[in-house]
Amino acid sequence: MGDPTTPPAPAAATPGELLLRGGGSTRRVRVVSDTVVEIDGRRVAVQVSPAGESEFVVTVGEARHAVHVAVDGERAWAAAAGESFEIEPAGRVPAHAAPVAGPASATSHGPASQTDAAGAGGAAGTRLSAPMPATVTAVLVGPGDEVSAGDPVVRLEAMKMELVVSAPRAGRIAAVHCRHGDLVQPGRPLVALEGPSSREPAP
Amino acid sequence: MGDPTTPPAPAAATPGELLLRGGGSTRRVRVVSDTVVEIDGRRVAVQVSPAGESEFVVTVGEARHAVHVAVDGERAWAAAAGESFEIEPAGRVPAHAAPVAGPASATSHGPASQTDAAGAGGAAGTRLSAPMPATVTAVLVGPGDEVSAGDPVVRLEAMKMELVVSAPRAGRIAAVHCRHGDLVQPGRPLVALEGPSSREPAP
Amino acid sequence: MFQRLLIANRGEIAVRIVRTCETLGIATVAVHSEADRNARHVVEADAAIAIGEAPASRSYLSIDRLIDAARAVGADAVHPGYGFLSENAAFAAACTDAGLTFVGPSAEVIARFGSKIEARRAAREAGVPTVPGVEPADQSPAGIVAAVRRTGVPALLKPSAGGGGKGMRIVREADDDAAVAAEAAAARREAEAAFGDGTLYVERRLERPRHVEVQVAGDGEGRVVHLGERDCSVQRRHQKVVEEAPAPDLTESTRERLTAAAVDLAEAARYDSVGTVEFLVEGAGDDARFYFLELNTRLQVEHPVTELVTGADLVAVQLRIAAGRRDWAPARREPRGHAIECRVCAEDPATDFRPQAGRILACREPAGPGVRVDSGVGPGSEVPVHYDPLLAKLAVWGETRDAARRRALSALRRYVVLGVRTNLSLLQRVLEHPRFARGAVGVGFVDEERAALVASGADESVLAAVAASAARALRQGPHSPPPGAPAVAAGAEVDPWVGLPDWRL
Amino acid sequence: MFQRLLIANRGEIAVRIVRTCETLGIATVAVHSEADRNARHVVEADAAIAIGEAPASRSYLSIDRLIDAARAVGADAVHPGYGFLSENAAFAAACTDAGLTFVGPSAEVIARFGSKIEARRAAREAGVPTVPGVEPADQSPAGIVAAVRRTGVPALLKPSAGGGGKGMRIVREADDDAAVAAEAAAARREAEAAFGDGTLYVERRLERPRHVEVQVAGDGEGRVVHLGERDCSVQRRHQKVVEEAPAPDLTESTRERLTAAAVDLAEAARYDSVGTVEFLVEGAGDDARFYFLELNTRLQVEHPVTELVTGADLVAVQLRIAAGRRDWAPARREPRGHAIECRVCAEDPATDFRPQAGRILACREPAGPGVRVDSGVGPGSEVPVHYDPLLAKLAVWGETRDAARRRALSALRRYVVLGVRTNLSLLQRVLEHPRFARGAVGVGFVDEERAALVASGADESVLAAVAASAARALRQGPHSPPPGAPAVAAGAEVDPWVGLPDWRL
Repeated sequence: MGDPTTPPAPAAATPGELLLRGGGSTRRVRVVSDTVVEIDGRRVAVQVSPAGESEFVVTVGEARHAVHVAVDGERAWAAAAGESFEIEPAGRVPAHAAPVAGPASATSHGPASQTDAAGAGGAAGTRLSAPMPATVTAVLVGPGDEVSAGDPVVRLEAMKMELVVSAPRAGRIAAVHCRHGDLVQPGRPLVALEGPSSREPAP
Repeated sequence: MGDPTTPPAPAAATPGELLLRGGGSTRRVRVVSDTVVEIDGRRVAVQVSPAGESEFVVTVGEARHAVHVAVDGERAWAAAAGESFEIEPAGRVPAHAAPVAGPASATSHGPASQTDAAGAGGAAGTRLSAPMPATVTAVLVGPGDEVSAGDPVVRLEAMKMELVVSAPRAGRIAAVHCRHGDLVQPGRPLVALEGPSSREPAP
Repeated sequence: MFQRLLIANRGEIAVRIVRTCETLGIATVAVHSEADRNARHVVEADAAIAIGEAPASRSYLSIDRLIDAARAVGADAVHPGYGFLSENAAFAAACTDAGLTFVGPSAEVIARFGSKIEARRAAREAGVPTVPGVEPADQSPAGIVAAVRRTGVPALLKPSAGGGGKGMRIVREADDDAAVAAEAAAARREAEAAFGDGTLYVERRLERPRHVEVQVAGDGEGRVVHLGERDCSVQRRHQKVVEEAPAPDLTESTRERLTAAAVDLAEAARYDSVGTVEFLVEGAGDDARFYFLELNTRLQVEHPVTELVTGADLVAVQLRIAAGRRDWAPARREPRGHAIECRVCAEDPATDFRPQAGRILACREPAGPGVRVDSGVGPGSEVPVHYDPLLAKLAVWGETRDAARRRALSALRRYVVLGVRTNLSLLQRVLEHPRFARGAVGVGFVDEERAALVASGADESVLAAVAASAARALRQGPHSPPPGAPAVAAGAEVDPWVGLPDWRL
Repeated sequence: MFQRLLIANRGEIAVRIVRTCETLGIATVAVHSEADRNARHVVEADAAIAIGEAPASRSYLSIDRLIDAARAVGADAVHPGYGFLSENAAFAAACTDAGLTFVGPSAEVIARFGSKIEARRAAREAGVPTVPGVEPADQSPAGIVAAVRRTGVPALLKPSAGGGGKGMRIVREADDDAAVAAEAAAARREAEAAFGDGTLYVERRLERPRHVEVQVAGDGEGRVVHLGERDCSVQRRHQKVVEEAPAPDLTESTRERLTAAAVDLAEAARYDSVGTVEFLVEGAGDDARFYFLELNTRLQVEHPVTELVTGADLVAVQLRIAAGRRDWAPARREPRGHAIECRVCAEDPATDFRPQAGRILACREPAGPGVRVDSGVGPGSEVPVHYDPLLAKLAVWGETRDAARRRALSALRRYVVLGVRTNLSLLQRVLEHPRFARGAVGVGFVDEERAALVASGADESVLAAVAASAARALRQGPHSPPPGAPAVAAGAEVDPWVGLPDWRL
């Protein structure tokens, strides 16, 4: 588990802990009971009343918020005070919720790469996967190619926009998992990168 | 089962038969398959495509309708072409869906009585029940009172409007089930009427 | 301007008042009965306070509880909305006594125009013609019967304290004393239930008049402006159901006489808020006659049509006047284009517009160019049995009356409310009706055309589509799988692209 | 007028065109790709026809398939919307050849203004100033590099065939040939993908200009009117995100010079539809300078703000001109009040506005006074990966700019889209930003203030409320029981009325 961009896995999934992703950051909130939640170690009293379909009115101290919630499997989406959040139980960090890695791209559209440690066995490699549903418009590397950090490896098009998936570090292309024209879904592996890592591999 | 205002019970609930209530009338439609329905003995080809949440686009010959559906237990509500319908399997005629009985009221707000055959045992009586959620503002009869068809028996108030429940036929008040101030729900019995019926009682 | 406004009302008007306060930076506090704990207006306001049990007499009509609530939340002003206590002088006075600004006219003005006798006297003094009528000093059945004889039939029995058509009864036979007394008793009960005052007023009923009203606003210092007129002739149970601005088929000279009469009356009264002068109009052309009906000292349900054609925000105007602001008058008042409002009510036109209660299972409100919906409900809302059945108002704007009419029809056709019966279909029949499409109709229109208006517009293909969809939804249970999920597509059109387009009507 | 209109587009603009057709009595036919089989515009139109696979090149950009579809359904006219083939002269010509009326200018006018060179020439001939720039005859990387050197940096590389900011790239270093060539290659690929034509135009980039455009309409016989201007300076990725009308902080004399220049150009071109003349404005006061940018020969995304202040229905104007009606000109054109539009997009501002795809689980669009939503989605809609991420447009009207701004904020706060990330929060940060609140901002505004605009507005109390609600909803599963159901109330406020009001903040 040596990829520098993968956040450390939580020690153990605490029941009642939720990750709230919104506005570019992810916060961890522990729901202690129906009327208490804990944020950054501070306990906050809440009062939740249902109101309409999938809607709640929540009183938190002096503030009062209308919250809309939609449940999608084990995840939920919610909106309150004009802000939206994706919510999931802590301890479950899917590929597409991990922070985006890699050096800033030189183009105006920023980095598009998405990396995670490859395989359940913890092989000392990095898998670059699709950050969103997209079409592969160019595969710029082949198996065995050496790449430097920042080198473009795959070009994607999504919603008329070009996204460049770049190598997050130097290494060698172990495998290419996509080809020109593929429609790829989020998390779908595009290429596997192996070779020297900038950090010690995990035991 | 001799109440003249109760529609004859269907011989047997035909699977796939639905009652559609809307615009003051109730129609019976048989859903033969996913692509065929039968109205008044005539078969009509339909093509149903889902579109959005609880919404369908249905093609019927040259016409095409967006249909919104909401399911509520064994009943459903649906809207299409600006019209709304309450839908339930045929063979199940709940009290509040039966046609309204009784002579037209002399007041401007029309008849408010709601009758159905009393009890599961088929006693030769008629139960007058609340047509909608309402507050009882006056009970105008007592047990043993003789009433004529059209006589007011209970006065209700709902949404600031006065509703008069009248006797659908002549008879004797067998029992009074409500009192002044009661908040009554639809179908809740108000009074039971017994005595000579204008039709032969059911065997 | 105010810091915190208590909204002493519920439903769509409470939500609508919240909207204006959001743009003015005024915090809002909703009040709610037990039946409205989860209601839309409670969710939309910045804060909410419970004020009592479901019956309005123990919540929305309780002056004491409302004043207590306003004090408890630290409100500096109270907006009464329409209905409930909005035209109750005692409530306005109680607010003032409690140090709260009542957003409406002074208690004196409310009291004067709340009395039909006083209102008619004021109109006559201002030179505005009135309909023959009387509030009998003897309010016994015999007194009402005698008054009907004096006024002549057809006559209207109306709550003296009321407005909005509630509790109104028509008497056509002056000689049937028992029938007149029965109607009077019923009218009195409804008046008491709705306004807490059973006093009746007896008025000569004009035959086939139009209901035209003028929106006025004044600052109590004699400055009065009008914002044009509205036609509200489409009524059921003496209550408006479709309204429009400007009034169709009024000649310019009649419009000028009418608005001038309204301004004269408001000026004479030193009217000090937003209000509406209602008239009945008989005849057409430049010699149309009009009669003062009443001056409603509150926001009107149908105020959005005036807002759509003038651009004024009438709630903002009310708040500015109440706050003593000099800049209260809307910048523009001349109408542009045409607006039509349809009241969407939980009622069943097929059973004489009987109000409906229940839970709204699904609710899709139309939107888009020229379409405004002021709604007090949403998916999952409960419609309680205790209050007015108005759910929402659809108000549309168009460059011409016919453009507005067609736009309203298009919006009504896609307006979905499931779970309670509504008048949505009837509203479409009204707007499609040739008499309405042609122009002005009289107040008897709905009664005269009832059969056509109550009819369903659904043909066999609609029934077939509804049955097929409902069968599928019932089989799937309360919640459909996502569209496009493979299981659902079975039997539906899944033709791949095969060169020639797949033509779906 | 037309009998049946094929709408050669998708999303909110296809729905919006349906709305106008409903008021004009024109039957509409939607087209759809495989990805859009259940899309909103397919549901809203009177009929729908499949035209191909998900990639736009094989459906919405396929002239042959669209013409085949129009013939198959018996359409007599085709509306192209914006984007896709709306500014493609070959499509307009193909419609005409097939006997269909193309709702837009003639192919000749489209071709002339579709060429940046021709458009600039036309502007110069009409006496309208232009920004220095060139379409290099040599379109090779070397040719583009040379053109950048000639024009000077900063320079913009733009698709000659395009519009709407798609495929635009900034070059700041004229000396880094490789970097310029790389940008040119990327711009060319995007241009080809979006417009089917990779030709690039190189233009000098003005520093901190405002984007102001004038809405014009003409009948091809030399009669041209303008409907005022719009300010569209709030842009991200060179695409507009917030627009308003009128443009703030323009002096009356600058506004007159600007609109006169637009009318001059359209008159000289014998312009024959609705169109928009875009300018960059530098400086303030009466001596502000403006430069012609382009003439968009189609309906603009942001046309609703013009509709809100003038009352005109621009789609109706397009249809009337296309149908050869003499009465095409809107009755009123002078602006009243102020309008602001916010584009609601499926994109993630936190990751450089990356477009998002997925299923919309819940969707609540705001409504009420002064609020208009033009939407292409609803609950359950799929947002495909293949097309523009615009979901809907919120357009609000207010008596003043600040009233409109506050109303837009209030509407955005209650706008709920769950299931895909959107820019709703960013739009609120834009409208709240002191620079935007003060008045006109330049086109660099979003980039300059990005950190503040991308920040979440959620404090700890919002996080706590969201976590508590989500926990409850996750426990209950995908569908909550009805509100007020006894099981739900456990732990929530259930205080009975006990004399003193139950104060809930």
